[in-house]
Amino acid sequence: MHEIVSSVKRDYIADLARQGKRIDTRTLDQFREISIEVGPVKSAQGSALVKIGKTQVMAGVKVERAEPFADKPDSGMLIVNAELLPLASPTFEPGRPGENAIELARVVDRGIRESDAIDLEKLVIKSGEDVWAVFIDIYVLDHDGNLIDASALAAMAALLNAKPLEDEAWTLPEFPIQKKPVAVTVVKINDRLVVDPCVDEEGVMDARITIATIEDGSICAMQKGGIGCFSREELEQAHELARVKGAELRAKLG
Amino acid sequence: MHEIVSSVKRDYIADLARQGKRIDTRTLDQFREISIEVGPVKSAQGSALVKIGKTQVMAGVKVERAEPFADKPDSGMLIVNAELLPLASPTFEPGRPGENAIELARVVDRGIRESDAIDLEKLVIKSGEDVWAVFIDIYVLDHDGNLIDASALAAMAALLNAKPLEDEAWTLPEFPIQKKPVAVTVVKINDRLVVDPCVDEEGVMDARITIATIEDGSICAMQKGGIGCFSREELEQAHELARVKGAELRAKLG
Amino acid sequence: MHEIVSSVKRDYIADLARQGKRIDTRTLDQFREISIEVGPVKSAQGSALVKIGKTQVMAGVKVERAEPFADKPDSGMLIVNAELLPLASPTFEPGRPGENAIELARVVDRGIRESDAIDLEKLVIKSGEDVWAVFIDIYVLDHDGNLIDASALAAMAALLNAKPLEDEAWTLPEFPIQKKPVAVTVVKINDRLVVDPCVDEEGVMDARITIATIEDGSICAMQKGGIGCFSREELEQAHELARVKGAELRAKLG
Amino acid sequence: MEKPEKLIVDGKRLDGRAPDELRPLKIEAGILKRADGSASVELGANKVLAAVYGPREMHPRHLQQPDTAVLRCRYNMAPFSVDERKRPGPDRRSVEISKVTREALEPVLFLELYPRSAIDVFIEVLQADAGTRTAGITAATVALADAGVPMRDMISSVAVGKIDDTIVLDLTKAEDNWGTTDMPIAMMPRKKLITLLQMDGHFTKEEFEQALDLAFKGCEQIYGAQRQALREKYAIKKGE
Amino acid sequence: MEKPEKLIVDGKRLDGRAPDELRPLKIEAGILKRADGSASVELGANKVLAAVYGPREMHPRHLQQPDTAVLRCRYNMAPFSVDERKRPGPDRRSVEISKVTREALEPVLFLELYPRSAIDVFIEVLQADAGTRTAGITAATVALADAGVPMRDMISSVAVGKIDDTIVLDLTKAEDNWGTTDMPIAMMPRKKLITLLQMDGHFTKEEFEQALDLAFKGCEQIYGAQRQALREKYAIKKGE
Amino acid sequence: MEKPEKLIVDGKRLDGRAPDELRPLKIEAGILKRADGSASVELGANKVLAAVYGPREMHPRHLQQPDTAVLRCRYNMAPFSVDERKRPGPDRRSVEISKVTREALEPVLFLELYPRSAIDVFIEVLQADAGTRTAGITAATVALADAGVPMRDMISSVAVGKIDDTIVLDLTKAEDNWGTTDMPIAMMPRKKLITLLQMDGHFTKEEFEQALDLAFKGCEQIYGAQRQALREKYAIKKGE
Repeated sequence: MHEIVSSVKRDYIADLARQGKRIDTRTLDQFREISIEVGPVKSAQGSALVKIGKTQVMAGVKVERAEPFADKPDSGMLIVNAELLPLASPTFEPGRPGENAIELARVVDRGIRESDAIDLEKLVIKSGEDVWAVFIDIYVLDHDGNLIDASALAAMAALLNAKPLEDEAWTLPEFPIQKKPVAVTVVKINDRLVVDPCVDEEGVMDARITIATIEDGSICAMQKGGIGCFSREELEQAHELARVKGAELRAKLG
Repeated sequence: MHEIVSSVKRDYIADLARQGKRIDTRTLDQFREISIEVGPVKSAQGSALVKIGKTQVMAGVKVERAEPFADKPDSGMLIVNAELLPLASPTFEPGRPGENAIELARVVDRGIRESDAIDLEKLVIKSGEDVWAVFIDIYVLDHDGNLIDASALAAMAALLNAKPLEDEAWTLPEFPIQKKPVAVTVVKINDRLVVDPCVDEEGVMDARITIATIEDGSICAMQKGGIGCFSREELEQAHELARVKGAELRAKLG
Repeated sequence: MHEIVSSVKRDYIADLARQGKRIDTRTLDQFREISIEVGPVKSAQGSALVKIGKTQVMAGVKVERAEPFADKPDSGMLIVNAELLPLASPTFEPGRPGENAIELARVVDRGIRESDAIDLEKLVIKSGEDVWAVFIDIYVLDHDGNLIDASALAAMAALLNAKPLEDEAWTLPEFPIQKKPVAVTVVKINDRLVVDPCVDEEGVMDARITIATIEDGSICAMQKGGIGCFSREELEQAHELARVKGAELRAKLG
Repeated sequence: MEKPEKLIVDGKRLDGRAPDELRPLKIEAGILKRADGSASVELGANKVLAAVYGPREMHPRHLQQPDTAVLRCRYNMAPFSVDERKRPGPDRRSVEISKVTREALEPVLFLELYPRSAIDVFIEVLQADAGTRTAGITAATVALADAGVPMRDMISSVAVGKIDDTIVLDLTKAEDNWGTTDMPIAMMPRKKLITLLQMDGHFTKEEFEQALDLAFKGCEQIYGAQRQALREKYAIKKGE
Repeated sequence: MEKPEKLIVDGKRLDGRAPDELRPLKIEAGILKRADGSASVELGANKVLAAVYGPREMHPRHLQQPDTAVLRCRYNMAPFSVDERKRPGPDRRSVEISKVTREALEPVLFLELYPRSAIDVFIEVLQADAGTRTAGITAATVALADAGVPMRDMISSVAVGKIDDTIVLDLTKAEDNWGTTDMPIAMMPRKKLITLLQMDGHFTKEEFEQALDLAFKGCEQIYGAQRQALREKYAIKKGE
Repeated sequence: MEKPEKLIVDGKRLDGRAPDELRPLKIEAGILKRADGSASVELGANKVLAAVYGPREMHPRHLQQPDTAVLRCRYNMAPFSVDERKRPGPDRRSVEISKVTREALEPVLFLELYPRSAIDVFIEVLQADAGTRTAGITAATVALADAGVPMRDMISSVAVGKIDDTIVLDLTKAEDNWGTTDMPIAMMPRKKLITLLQMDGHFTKEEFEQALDLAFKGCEQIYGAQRQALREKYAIKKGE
């Protein structure tokens, strides 16, 4: 997912970071402009198009009847899938999801699942036999960095946009959403912590940590990535950034 | 599907075409010798081996019980599959069907499906639950050009050869065949329209158009292929060729 | 499965064979030290770790309910799968089983199946609807030659170790094992027949023949491999070796 | 949705259009940052994106052609673009559409200018309501122009068909499902040369000719919208 | 079909053959235009084709061997060749048969003559009635000869087995299903060297030796038919 | 197994451990002949093997990097390692674990020393009881050392979590299933730098800090056992 950056630009970005600056004049703890368009796709039960700067991610929610897992007879199902579409970046290739797309989907999945964002128990039609399966398909359209935060935001916005099904087995008045988890990814560049990296910053970073939080600032999921490492103090700073920035992102969900 | 032809041969074939001639002395609107052997494979419900010149294509029909598509509860199923076997050409490779094999199968499928050649409604055992699925497997054994016409002819001959199943759920006295669609492919070489191209002619052609017709000469399916283009007049000429030549091919089906 | 051996070592091994000797001082009809650890894996119904010299193969038995094959309504099912794990040899690559892994699994399968080692008829819960499927997974951990014999031995030891399921549908007091087939592989090196080849000997051999026998010395399965050939006399000698050595191996099963 | 008794009542189609009328059409060029060229097409309820990468070095290398670029096209539908969720990944239909799309576009490209290169066209259907392959070709052409790939002519594409024995332009999904005939077509609008033609259903000779008439007319309109989209992109750029 | 009480009655098998009798056998060489060599074998109800391409340049290149050609074999069954339609594509059985087929043929080839090359053998089963792998090897050998690939000897192949405690030649599917033992074998008919041997079922030492006797006899007949097919092809060619 | 009412009773967990207590741990180095380095880890009911091949020539070649070695990791579970047989082959979970394992190990390696090479780490879970990814990383590190691959520091790995509102070390499967939070972690034990961190469940800020405390303590113990295993291997070798 991390693209090659020329060594001149690499040094430039790293030097800026040391000075607390960035190539697009943001501060280290500043997100790019964020927009959320809800409901752009009518063929989905719910959908959203999220832009963070030039990064564009669409998410669509579809609901289907399914047999529940044997060990979870009284729970609906959540399936998150992500596609790094080849139109989104010269480095994405057609074909089955690779490890980056799988990790992206699984990190978004865990944020939603572990916070109980969806009340899956309400999605049971008949215990052990028939439940609703909620598919969230994440479609990365333009990759200018920070895909995890954009994808998590798009997924949550699409869920909040989701309308009850027109199906006689669907008896809920609305989609049973009970939490709004939000993911914030913090990257480490030249020993400085930076939020919302653009694609060039990702090419320079040592490591990243994604922290998903819920309304009260507590953590529901984390994922470290990249081939660098974090000290304990850095992790604690990252959590603080995730708490503060997460609240900003959550406010955009309405 | 189109093989590389040396530039000398390419020029020779193109020059001949301009003069209305062909490398095997045929006229532009003349097919090679056609033979249809019906029933060569006893393990199939119906089968046929079609030869057009040196091109050999076998088709086999198998029938199995299946659950109908949810949106077509009162219809049997038609599945056409084509294999460009690696023994048929030095350019065919083992493995899953590529785009040429898939296109071949889908063009044959459309000719049969869209003409209602099989009365699929008669293949219902129990509405919405249990129907007959008709598999037509097209097996290309020797590729000397014009595989679409040979395959469509083999598929239709195999269907006409198909015998009722020995199964208590099969209540029809015979296979419900009601039309005989036939495909004719016209290729454009050096601005001349030519039927039944051999493999070298295919290597030289600009584009091809396949037109499937039924008994009354009306069209049930078309497919343009190749990286050239057709003018409107050429399409109309091609349709006339398809009508006339299609009647000749249909006569061979008996 | 056969690895490249330097030409010096190749000549050395071949010369030794002609003199009736081997690189590790064994006689031509001598196995390396054999150990069988039963029950190393508690998550399996039965398991075994077999070492023949430095070769290590683990086998695990799992039992699941399944629908029987349509043509065998009154028989449980046996499924043998083998993985040539990439940790076992520099020549093994991750990915789906290749022809060597498939052949290994199928040869072990035939020895067990054709000797009726498992009384599959006892594994029927309800005729035509519900039977027990016995999965034997062969896991090659360290490849120092003679994988077939080690795998067959591990599979049989795991079956003998298998405990009745804790499931109300499982009514047998014990696993219905009724025979102990054992495979012995004989390779031909420089026209001499040799048992239990190490990996270097396999790299030098002309051909191999695996002969699985049961208690009375009769044959239940055979498989020739490699690109050499055997004379009739060699086959008969190989059978005699398989009978004698097979009895030794079977004694280790207890 | 049940099949309606008639698809055309008083000369109007289910959505109120005349037989020779296109659905509302919106084309935008240059909508993606990373792609070398891009475009979106909205045609009625269809939403389609196209992106172009290249000419760029061909990978894997053994597919390089010493005397020409290779055009590669991928048509793909989003799982949420249709009523029943579509499993991700290519199916037989999308493999065929990718092939005919490539053959529809290639005649206007000068591939011989870029030996050993690849030109990649990626088409994504976000919302589908019949006509996605033609909308994809229309979008891909604008994306190719946006990428600065030289072309002999544009390619404009639309479907025509037959419903209730009437030849109509630009079928909706309902019309495609319950109608008789669907004929997607693509052409060079200036030279009037046809580069894509598929058809299934039933046409007499006369109907086929009527359908071609209507297709030429429809592609003319598509062509106008393509040019307009590129002009707007260019004007904005100049004004920036 | 129900299992019959006996598979041999009055010394005759279900299809009337004696225990040591082959099914009707027909071999034709050179039946395909495009292949470098080809052959068909009909043995009872089996219909098998084999084609040879090569020696030709090996693709992909990283599989080239600097000092030898590589023999590649693919055994494949048509979906319609068996009672229940077989899904296209290789399964575990066909992968194994492809492997032992290659190992059965390779001992008679001079692969070292064609470094960096591939010799491809494709076997297609059009109709199956037990014995398809041996019929495939028999056909492939004729196809190799037809392609002009130099060989040390032919390879002739047939199955033997045990039904009703009798050793028999060339089992049908019914005999294979209800019999005790099946042993496909392939050999160089002149040198009497065995290049393929598989067996499943039950053989005592004595039965194994009897089975080998019968296999040698059967392969002798196969060999005669292979030579005859090549002679006919050659004679026709000369007469053309 | 039914969910128990409580996972901690009188300060003891279901298996009798204190909250900050590791399961019985056994590490062995150099247990495989063919691998360049290998190790086994038994942690409670987990049994995990790791093998290292390399630095060796990278295949396929187009993946070679001119200025560095490439580390490749594969985490895989045996079909018989879990209660319900696992289908062989990678699933999404194992693909993700393979990725984070690679990212956990790579920070201590000097890959730039071996341009164009590959270092392959294969982890096989033979028996699973929660904590297999951390046991795999712990084993892989010992296997890398056994292979003689130079390292800046070791990597020691363990999981911490929350059950019954208590922060605990090294969760069992029962604790993972019925507990609230699982946080696998890996670190350089000398430099106290974290190279793997995943978490799902629920942590307040204070709980997160407590969990980190416990993780540092647990990794210290793991580190001791890793060094001990290598010392034993080395001592035996010297004594041989």
